[in-house]
Amino acid sequence: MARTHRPRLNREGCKLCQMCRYLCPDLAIRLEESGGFMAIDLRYCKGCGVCAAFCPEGVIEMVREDMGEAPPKKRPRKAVARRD
Amino acid sequence: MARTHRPRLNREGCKLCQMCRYLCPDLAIRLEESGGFMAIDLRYCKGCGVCAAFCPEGVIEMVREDMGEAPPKKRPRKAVARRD
Amino acid sequence: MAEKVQVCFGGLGGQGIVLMGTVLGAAAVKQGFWAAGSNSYGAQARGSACRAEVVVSSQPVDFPRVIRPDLLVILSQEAYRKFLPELGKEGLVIYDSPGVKPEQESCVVHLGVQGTELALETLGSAQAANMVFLGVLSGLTRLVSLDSLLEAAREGVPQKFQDMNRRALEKGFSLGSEAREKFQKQGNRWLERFSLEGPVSL
Amino acid sequence: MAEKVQVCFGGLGGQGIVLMGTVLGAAAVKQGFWAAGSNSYGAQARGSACRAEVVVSSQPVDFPRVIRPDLLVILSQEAYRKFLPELGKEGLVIYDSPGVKPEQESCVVHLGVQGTELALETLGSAQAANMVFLGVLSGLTRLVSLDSLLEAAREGVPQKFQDMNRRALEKGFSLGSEAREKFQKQGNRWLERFSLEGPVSL
Amino acid sequence: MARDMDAYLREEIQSTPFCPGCGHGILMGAILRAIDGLGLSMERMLFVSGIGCAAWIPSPHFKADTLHTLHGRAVAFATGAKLYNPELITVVVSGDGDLSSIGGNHLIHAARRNLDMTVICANNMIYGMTGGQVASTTPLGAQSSTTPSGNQEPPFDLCGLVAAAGATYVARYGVVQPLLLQRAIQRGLQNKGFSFIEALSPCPTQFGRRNRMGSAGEALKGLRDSLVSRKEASKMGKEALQGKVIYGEFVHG
Amino acid sequence: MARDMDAYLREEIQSTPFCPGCGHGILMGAILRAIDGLGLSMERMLFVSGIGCAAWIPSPHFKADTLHTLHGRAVAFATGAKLYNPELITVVVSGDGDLSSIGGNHLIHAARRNLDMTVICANNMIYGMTGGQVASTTPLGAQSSTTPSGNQEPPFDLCGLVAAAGATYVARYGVVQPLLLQRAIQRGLQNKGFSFIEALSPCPTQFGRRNRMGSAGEALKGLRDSLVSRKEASKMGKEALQGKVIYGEFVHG
Amino acid sequence: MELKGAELEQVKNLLKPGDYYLSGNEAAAEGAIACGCDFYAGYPITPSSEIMERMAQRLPELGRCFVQMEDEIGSISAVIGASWAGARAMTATSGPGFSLMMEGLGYAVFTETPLVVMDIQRAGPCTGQATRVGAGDIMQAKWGMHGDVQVIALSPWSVQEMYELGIQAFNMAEKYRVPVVLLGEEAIGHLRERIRIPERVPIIRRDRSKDRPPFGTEEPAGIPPMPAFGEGAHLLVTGSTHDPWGVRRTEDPEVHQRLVERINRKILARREEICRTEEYFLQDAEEAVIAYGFTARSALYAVRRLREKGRRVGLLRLQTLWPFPEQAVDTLSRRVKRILVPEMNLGQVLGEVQKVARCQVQAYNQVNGEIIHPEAILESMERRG
Amino acid sequence: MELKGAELEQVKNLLKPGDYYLSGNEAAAEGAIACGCDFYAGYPITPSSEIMERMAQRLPELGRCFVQMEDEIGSISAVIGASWAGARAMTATSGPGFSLMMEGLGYAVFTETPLVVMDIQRAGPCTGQATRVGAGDIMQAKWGMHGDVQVIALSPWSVQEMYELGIQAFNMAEKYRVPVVLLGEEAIGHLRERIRIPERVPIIRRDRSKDRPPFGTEEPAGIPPMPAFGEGAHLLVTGSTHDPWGVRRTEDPEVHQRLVERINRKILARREEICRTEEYFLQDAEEAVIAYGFTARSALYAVRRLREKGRRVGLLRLQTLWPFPEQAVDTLSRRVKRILVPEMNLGQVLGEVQKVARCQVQAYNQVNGEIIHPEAILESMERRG
Ligand SMILES: Cc1ncc(C[n+]2csc(CCOP(=O)(O)OP(=O)(O)O)c2C)c(N)n1
Ligand SMILES: Cc1ncc(C[n+]2csc(CCOP(=O)(O)OP(=O)(O)O)c2C)c(N)n1
Ligand code: SF4
Ligand code: SF4
Ligand code: SF4
Ligand code: SF4
Ligand code: SF4
Ligand code: SF4
Ligand SMILES: [Mg+2]
Ligand SMILES: [Mg+2]
Repeated sequence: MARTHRPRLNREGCKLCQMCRYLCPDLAIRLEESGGFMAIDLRYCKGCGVCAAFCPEGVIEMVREDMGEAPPKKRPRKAVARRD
Repeated sequence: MARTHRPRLNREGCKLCQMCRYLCPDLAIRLEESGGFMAIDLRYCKGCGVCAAFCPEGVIEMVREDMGEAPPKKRPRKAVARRD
Repeated sequence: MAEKVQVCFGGLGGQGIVLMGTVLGAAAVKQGFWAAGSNSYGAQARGSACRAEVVVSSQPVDFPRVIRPDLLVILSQEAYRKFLPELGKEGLVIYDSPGVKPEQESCVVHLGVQGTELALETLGSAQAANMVFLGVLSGLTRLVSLDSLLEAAREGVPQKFQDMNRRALEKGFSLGSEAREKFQKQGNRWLERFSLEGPVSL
Repeated sequence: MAEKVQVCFGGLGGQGIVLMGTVLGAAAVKQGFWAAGSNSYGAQARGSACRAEVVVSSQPVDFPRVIRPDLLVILSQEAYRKFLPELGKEGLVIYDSPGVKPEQESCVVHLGVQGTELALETLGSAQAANMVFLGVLSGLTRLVSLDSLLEAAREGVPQKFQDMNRRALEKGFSLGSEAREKFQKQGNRWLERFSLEGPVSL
Repeated sequence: MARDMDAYLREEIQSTPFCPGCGHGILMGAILRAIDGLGLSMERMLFVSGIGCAAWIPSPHFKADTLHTLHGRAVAFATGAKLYNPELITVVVSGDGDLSSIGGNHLIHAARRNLDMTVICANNMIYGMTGGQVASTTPLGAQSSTTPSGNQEPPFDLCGLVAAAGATYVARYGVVQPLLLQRAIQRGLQNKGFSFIEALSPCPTQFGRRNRMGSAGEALKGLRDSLVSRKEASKMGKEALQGKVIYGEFVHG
Repeated sequence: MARDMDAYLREEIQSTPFCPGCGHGILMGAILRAIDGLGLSMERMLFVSGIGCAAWIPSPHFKADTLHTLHGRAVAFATGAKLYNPELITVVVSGDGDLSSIGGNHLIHAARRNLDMTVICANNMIYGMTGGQVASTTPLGAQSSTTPSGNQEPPFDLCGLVAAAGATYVARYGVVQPLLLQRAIQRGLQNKGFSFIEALSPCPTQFGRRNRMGSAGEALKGLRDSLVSRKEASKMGKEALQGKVIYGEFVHG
Repeated sequence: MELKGAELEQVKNLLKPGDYYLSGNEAAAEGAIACGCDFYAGYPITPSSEIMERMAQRLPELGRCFVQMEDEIGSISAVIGASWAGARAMTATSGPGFSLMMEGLGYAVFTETPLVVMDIQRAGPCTGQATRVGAGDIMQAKWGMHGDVQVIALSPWSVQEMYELGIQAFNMAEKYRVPVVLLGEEAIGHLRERIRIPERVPIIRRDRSKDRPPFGTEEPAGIPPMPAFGEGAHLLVTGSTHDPWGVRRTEDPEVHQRLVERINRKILARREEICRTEEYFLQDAEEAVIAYGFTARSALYAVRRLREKGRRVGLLRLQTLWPFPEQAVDTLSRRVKRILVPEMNLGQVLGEVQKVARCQVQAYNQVNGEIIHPEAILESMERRG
Repeated sequence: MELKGAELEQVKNLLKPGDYYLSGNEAAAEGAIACGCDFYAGYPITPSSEIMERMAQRLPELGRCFVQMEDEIGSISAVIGASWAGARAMTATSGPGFSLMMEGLGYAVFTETPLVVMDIQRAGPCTGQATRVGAGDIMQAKWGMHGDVQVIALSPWSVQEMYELGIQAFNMAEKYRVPVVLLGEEAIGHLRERIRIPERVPIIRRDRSKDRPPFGTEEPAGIPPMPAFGEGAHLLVTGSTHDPWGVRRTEDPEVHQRLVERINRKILARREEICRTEEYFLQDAEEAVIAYGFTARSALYAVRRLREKGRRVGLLRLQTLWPFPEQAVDTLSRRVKRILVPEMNLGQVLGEVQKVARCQVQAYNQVNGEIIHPEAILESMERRG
């Protein structure tokens, strides 16, 4: 299934606890040290919603992918087959 | 190695504790219920000396096989090879 | 009337592409046709390209894979790009609109259906889009009947989805039928290519 | 002088039959001969028949098994019965007396040696009988020298057995030598069959 | 922008093959953070895995030597590599099925030998890769594609088993306890001997779906709510422990 | 005259292939006496064994169905037979190497399933049949044909391992405790579930000889003197337990 | 297969007769069930898992026995144990699991244990491409075990045949007391087709007599009877060399020679009875294709097209791969000028054809995880025509 | 084997040069040690255990690595792991253990892992007669794995050759990045003979370059370099289909085809370089024996006796069994009228000879746990003469 939702992080309420970072299964969230904020790289995000579910401050929201808007250019995905 | 010693059980001192029977690795010792004595069937005995070593009364003695005397007729031994 | 119709379904893993193939094949068998189907394997749960194909025939199927599809049902742009070149010159494409943007409408007949939106809006789940498209296929081509599709779609599916599937198939069927009428009014007889002679009895 | 002598050792598992073969072969190699040996396998620890064979040759050994033994060294009655028929007409049997009772002394030359008793009595262990017999073999036939036997018997054997083995070999050698003299006095030249030409150098 | 922990990842491999929300991805991050935390050089590390979704955690993602072996054999392959070159910091990362079902024998024997390696078991209580068949870790009663009426066989207590076999560091945490999990991995790496870390790592696709666990986030929350510490557990009755999973360090230095 | 327990033995097989004084012969008697004690019918019994000297205890001696399988696979063969015909009283008799080295995985999984079978492990702490190689039960420091400088690997505590895997009856006795051993086998047979009995069964030929244990009788006496009960052991310090073996029932109903 | 003798029965099918749209794997499972399979032990592996999953559903429903084992070695072991307990037992797997089963399979041959292994082949070697197709285990099925053994191996080319050979595999296993390997391919296992489920299926049951020895016969190619555990037969089953009653005889040359020869001869002497092939357009053919499995579907399609173009070409389709149908190949090779052997491997059946063929033999090999397209065969024939 | 190139070295022997009286198994172990074997993982099994026992003694003495694993699957796995860590690694086993190694061996072929397996054959099938001789694993060595693979298999006929092929096995494994199987036989493994230990032995070491991809080459039959773990190469080793750098590519047909073809071609293209045979009395021969292993000793003896009787018979002795020395057999079969293939199995090399031979081919098969006596070959030749 293509990604149907994406996380939107509201930097306002973020306490930088990093829970979202630790629990993101795709290493898509970093602590941007320079700016002191959490950054989500949507090229890696699969839209699983785990970050949103676990943010203690509730500042991550899953929003529907706008079907029209072009998705962020993905880096090439390796072709991999299940079921070895 | 062919059997070099055989057990000799002195019925006199035997207390019928049956330890020899339980420990004989070749099931060569029985309690002869009729007569109330321990009987060693030398056809099965391999002369290991375990019965003698463990008899609490010390009434089993290992004696050298008389090289001359014909050994008790053995039942046919199955040919078996080690080392599967 | 054709002896054999070759159908390909294309989309993304998770869109129910494989199920479309299975239901179409099973429906065909219920009507006494022969059918053979294969699909790409193992990618179901992820977002990569997924394909299912079915050969429906009024006789036993000799070679069970699609050699050149007569009919494409396309639910993603990637699938469109990948599978369109395979289609025969006189082929037909049914695609999900507006998700899929047709590119070479000129060469083959295209029918855009807002299946996903329709499923989401009237049935409450994008998951039902596949059944909408099967309904469209049936309404438009009459390759298999709505009844056999309904029956096939019921099997092995949990109760709670059965009703949704039925409605999706019916909805699709009526959309397909409308289109069929339109085409027929235009005097188009090529639709007959997609319906089969009666099954041979063995 | 022979080019090749084929020796078989027979007895029961536990009598050290296999070791006799190994020591004879190793001794032969030390003297520059070629040797090849095999033995029955896996029965060592139990009372069943055991056999070892060695081919000693002044040239590389083509076929490494004994085809017809020239010389038997027999430590049990069962082995006697089993292996005697294989022996060549002009063969020689060295056997353990009185444990083994020869049966067809007529056809081949028999030499009875009270090896086990001797080992038990003068060396304190029946285990040394095998070395006594190797000594006899050497003293009688001169197939290999006492020195090379002594050297071969030392290798890979724990210190505590080395001394016993040496004494057993020496004892046997002198017994064998006595017998050799006796035979030679009788004008018997067939003993030469059991000593080899010098090794070919390659 | 970039991925988190990018320095430890191969540039040419940009996406994991895991389903959205797969616990294995979370574990992947915890492993890398543990290495980072200890300041270990990836040049000295060898990652060995078997076959399964979990076996894809290190291979091909980690920028180190990775050995993707046969189903069940990761620990035995690792044994050879480690014994030959003791300098290699040897980490096995694989699934519950791989390590404890087909691979159970190598696991207990390596634990017995107390070989200096760290085995991280990504336990999703199912065979994820092959389509959700029952595993030797599947809870009683759970649905799987080979237990249509619910699993009838008791699961292993993996930590108990490996401890009984001889391991010298044994711990269990859920991926929802990322910092505890990371610490356990670090302690395992530091232990000179056989370390076993069981990471409870939900599979939303094959286990969650069948067992009505809801979305990935819900499944992870379910896991979080089922966890009780050794200490808490020691105070709870058998009844109360029903459906709970005990976390903590079971064997340590 | 006749052999002891003759009614349970095949007439056509008159001699065991064991070396004089082999513990496996003693165990053989204990098993038959346990069956006799419970009054079980041999017609309903199935004996399964692997490969090794110990695997020859039931096959071909016992007058019942005997299945002499592959090295390490006895428990898995038994699993199939038992599941198909639950009427069969299924007893696995095999060696330490067979059951816990190559066969370790089947052993722990059958224990996990708590299948109704009794596994009797004749533990001589060595590979007897193949010539005295080290086993996963060989004590630290012991001599074997593959540890010329003494065994460096810690041995399994088999009872602990199998208990951790899920067995519901677990006991260990030496063959020098014939009546306790017989009782344990009887309790194992009566337990409706997976029972594991470890019988310490010295091998004078391959273990005893190499480790200067003296004659068979002396080796058995050595074993007797090393045994301490669970109760005694609980009162002893680590030091005092050095070289001792704990006997008793570790898991029971 | 000739289904005669007292052991043959017709039993009512458990699935409602009629037409179904099933996958090959589902059909194979149904065939097994129809033929009385009452024990399944297995371990999941793509692309065979659907067999197991269907069994997990269906067998308990029917009151029969299903178990998922800890690995493939455990699976084949449990299957053998169950078979001796009286079961009609099977397992299914693919290459890596099949490799692990070699020791157990050899045990089954040597102890003459009836059982069925379905090996749904994928693209090897090794883990290779797990979801894709190959036919690389043909030689392994016969030669993967140490020592000299015989098995029967069947190659289905349709979903209908997955069903029918699923039945036949059991019947042959029971009749000849031998493991039967169904050498499926991913492309057939995952193919869905219309299949017809018959009213009744033939069942051959093993001879369970206790009066004759279970491991030996007078005739050098005989098949002894096989009682089950628990029937008072005091069975002695062993994978060591054994006499007709099962007593280990590990030092007797004659016993070994006789046993090894018999387990080989009992199959080879029945080669003609066992082997099944099909001929298409061969009457007047000057050249032929020999093919099996999915490739035979492609080949038949290609042959039809070539016939349309006037080429006198035909197809010999092998349904039995082991014992190899030497007779049919030999006969064909005397009639045609050349034979093409297309295979999804680097030439396995090819070698067997070469051993017997008296004409030119050519190969078309493809190992890319895909089926051989009819076009490729067509082209190959035309190029070399 | 041609030992050329930069990788070749002569190293001083670790055993004092001179003549020894060793068993074949001891000699094989010494050969391995002389050739730098520095890792042994194994599991005991008759009749191979003496190899392991000697290794257990000798390797630690030399500061090298020895481990007894929990089973044969563990052994082959550890050997592969060690090889990638840079070891010259080996294991030894016999039939049942060899069967268990099939999956691992396939992994080694597919990942191009150099290693040596010594399979000292005993009388199979199954547990068979464990202490007795057979040669029933010949076909298994090549075909026991699923999918299409190549290995090199060598057949020693003397204790001296157990030593020499023990050396060569390692050199070939390293040179071609392939598992090499030494197909010994109990009768050679347990035979004691005089052997000569040379001053120096040739050693070929693998190419450890990091600049080229470790799993692919431009040439279709190329052998890529193989760095070791811990050298900073960031190796990606996998038994799934992979590209030249080791990245899994499990859905790409071309990558699979290219890889599978290369691992086969790299051996087959070097068939002539790898294969070694010996000819005895073949110049003017009208009939020939083709034999290997111990049987070749018997055959040579028989041939000499027949020559004495004036028969124009010769012997082709195969030292390499896989890849099969087709060329030598083909050439011979054009020169003689008939070929006899005596084997301690039911005809394994026979089939390979049949595939290529252009003359009459006859078999002499014995599977009784004993060596084939020269007399038997003599008789067979005379009977059919
Ligand atoms: C010998 C063998 N048997 C079976 C398989 C099929 N197989 C691949 S992965 C897998 C299970 C993986 O389960 P687990 O280790 O728990 O990993 P997960 O996918 O759940 O993370 C199986 C059975 C195989 N590749 N090889
Ligand atoms: C697959 C396989 N590997 C190895 C062997 C060789 N083998 C036979 S018995 C045995 C060990 C037996 O040890 P154990 O089970 O402890 O029995 P014991 O002889 O000590 O009673 C081994 C390794 C074999 N037969 N099969
Ligand atoms: S939605 Fe999932 S993948 Fe995306 S950033 Fe959040 S946790 Fe990561
Ligand atoms: S979990 Fe929420 S509060 Fe914590 S860092 Fe992430 S966004 Fe901020
Ligand atoms: S000596 Fe040994 S075998 Fe003989 S009776 Fe005594 S215990 Fe039994
Ligand atoms: S052990 Fe001694 S006292 Fe006891 S029964 Fe035997 S002989 Fe008698
Ligand atoms: S199937 Fe399960 S374990 Fe595998 S990637 Fe998907 S969620 Fe993760
Ligand atoms: S070798 Fe050991 S275990 Fe085997 S029979 Fe002899 S004493 Fe018993
Ligand atoms: Mg899992
Ligand atoms: Mg043991």
